[in-house]
Amino acid sequence: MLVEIVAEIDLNRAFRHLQTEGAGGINLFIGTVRDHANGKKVRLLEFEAYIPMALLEMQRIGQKAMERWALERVVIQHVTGEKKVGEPVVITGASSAHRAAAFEASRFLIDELKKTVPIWKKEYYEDSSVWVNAYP
Amino acid sequence: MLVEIVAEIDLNRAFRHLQTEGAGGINLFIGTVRDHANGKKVRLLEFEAYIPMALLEMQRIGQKAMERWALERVVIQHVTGEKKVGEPVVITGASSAHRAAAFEASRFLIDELKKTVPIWKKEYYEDSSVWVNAYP
Amino acid sequence: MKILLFGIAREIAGQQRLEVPPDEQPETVADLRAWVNKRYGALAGLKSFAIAVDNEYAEDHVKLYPSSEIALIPPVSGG
Amino acid sequence: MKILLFGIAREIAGQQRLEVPPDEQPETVADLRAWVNKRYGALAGLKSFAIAVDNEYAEDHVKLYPSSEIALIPPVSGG
Repeated sequence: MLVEIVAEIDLNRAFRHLQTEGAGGINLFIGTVRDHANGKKVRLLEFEAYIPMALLEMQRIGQKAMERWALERVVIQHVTGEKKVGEPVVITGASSAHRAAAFEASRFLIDELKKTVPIWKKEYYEDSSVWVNAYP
Repeated sequence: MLVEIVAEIDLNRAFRHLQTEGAGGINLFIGTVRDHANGKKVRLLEFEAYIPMALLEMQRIGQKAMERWALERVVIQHVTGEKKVGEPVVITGASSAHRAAAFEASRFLIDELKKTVPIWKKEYYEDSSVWVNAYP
Repeated sequence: MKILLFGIAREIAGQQRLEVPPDEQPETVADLRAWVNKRYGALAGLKSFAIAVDNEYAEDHVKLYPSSEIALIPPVSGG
Repeated sequence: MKILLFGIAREIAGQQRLEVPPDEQPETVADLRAWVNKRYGALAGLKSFAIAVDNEYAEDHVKLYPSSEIALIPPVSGG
């Protein structure tokens, strides 16, 4: 299990970790900065993490995926700091003998990450900024 | 739409193609050579393609995905030639504003590819070889 | 008329293409299937085979012309 | 007792951590929530906030100790 908080997403590192002799299918999900949100033009995103707890939560989620599916390996990488439009900010991935498990586990990892991992995103628009999801 | 038959899978090229300003989620599926099949140890795989028709079929599948989901871009790469255990042999991928469409489209692409694209795989074991799926 | 062969079909026939003699030219895909089954019985042992005409899967009723690019497609196994 | 702040909570409070005066030490997570709501009313306007104790989400009944690492977790938005 490769779980890390990084300054830059490393796609090749994630892929190499998932590559095993028993793997027939590898799924990678990469979240990237989209140019619009809430009808506004996004200029950049800033990510802040409660790093020790975020790493523990990411490991917990990875462990849960390993228990639920027959996986070879699991990857979760998340950035902190500022990211421009188009840049990757998160990778989740899983490898398995068969593709169904790899797809399902990778989806589970990103869905869970968004629910529980203590990382926060601030969106900067042309003329304002907002912490995503903070207010009702 | 990036559709190609290649000697070597190029993960970074696939990712870069999917990366757009409107994309928030990118899904990549990578098929790799597994070390066992039918209870036998696999030594290597050999892929043969009817290249012009395979490219047309891959484009048709990609087009279908673009019609079915709100996608930014689509990628299908497949190799021909010999590949060793662990090596990638196929990539399917899709980018979208939201992750659900990227996951579903990438899964659709690999499922359809395996059904209709005229590419054939020969598995070499320690002491024998077989064209996969040829006989009832 | 020539028929391209791939994968196990190429191996069974021991050649990359079949040549249909001028006096046996099939008019449709169905006729071609019948000709293949008669002349190359070993191919009938495959799980299935499809016929492609000009790079598209072709149903039995599709007409064949001397200029058509015809291929015999054994069960695919890419990915 | 110190409480780590992140994201919007850090911005609202204008500081990286809250210091609980010695005579107001909460005994449980529920007590801490009450203290935060009373002292930092603006935080109550958030959609929700969780409390983490020693790097784990903690329910209301969890006991707090001076040595605990306590953090206020506003709605997460990673990914």
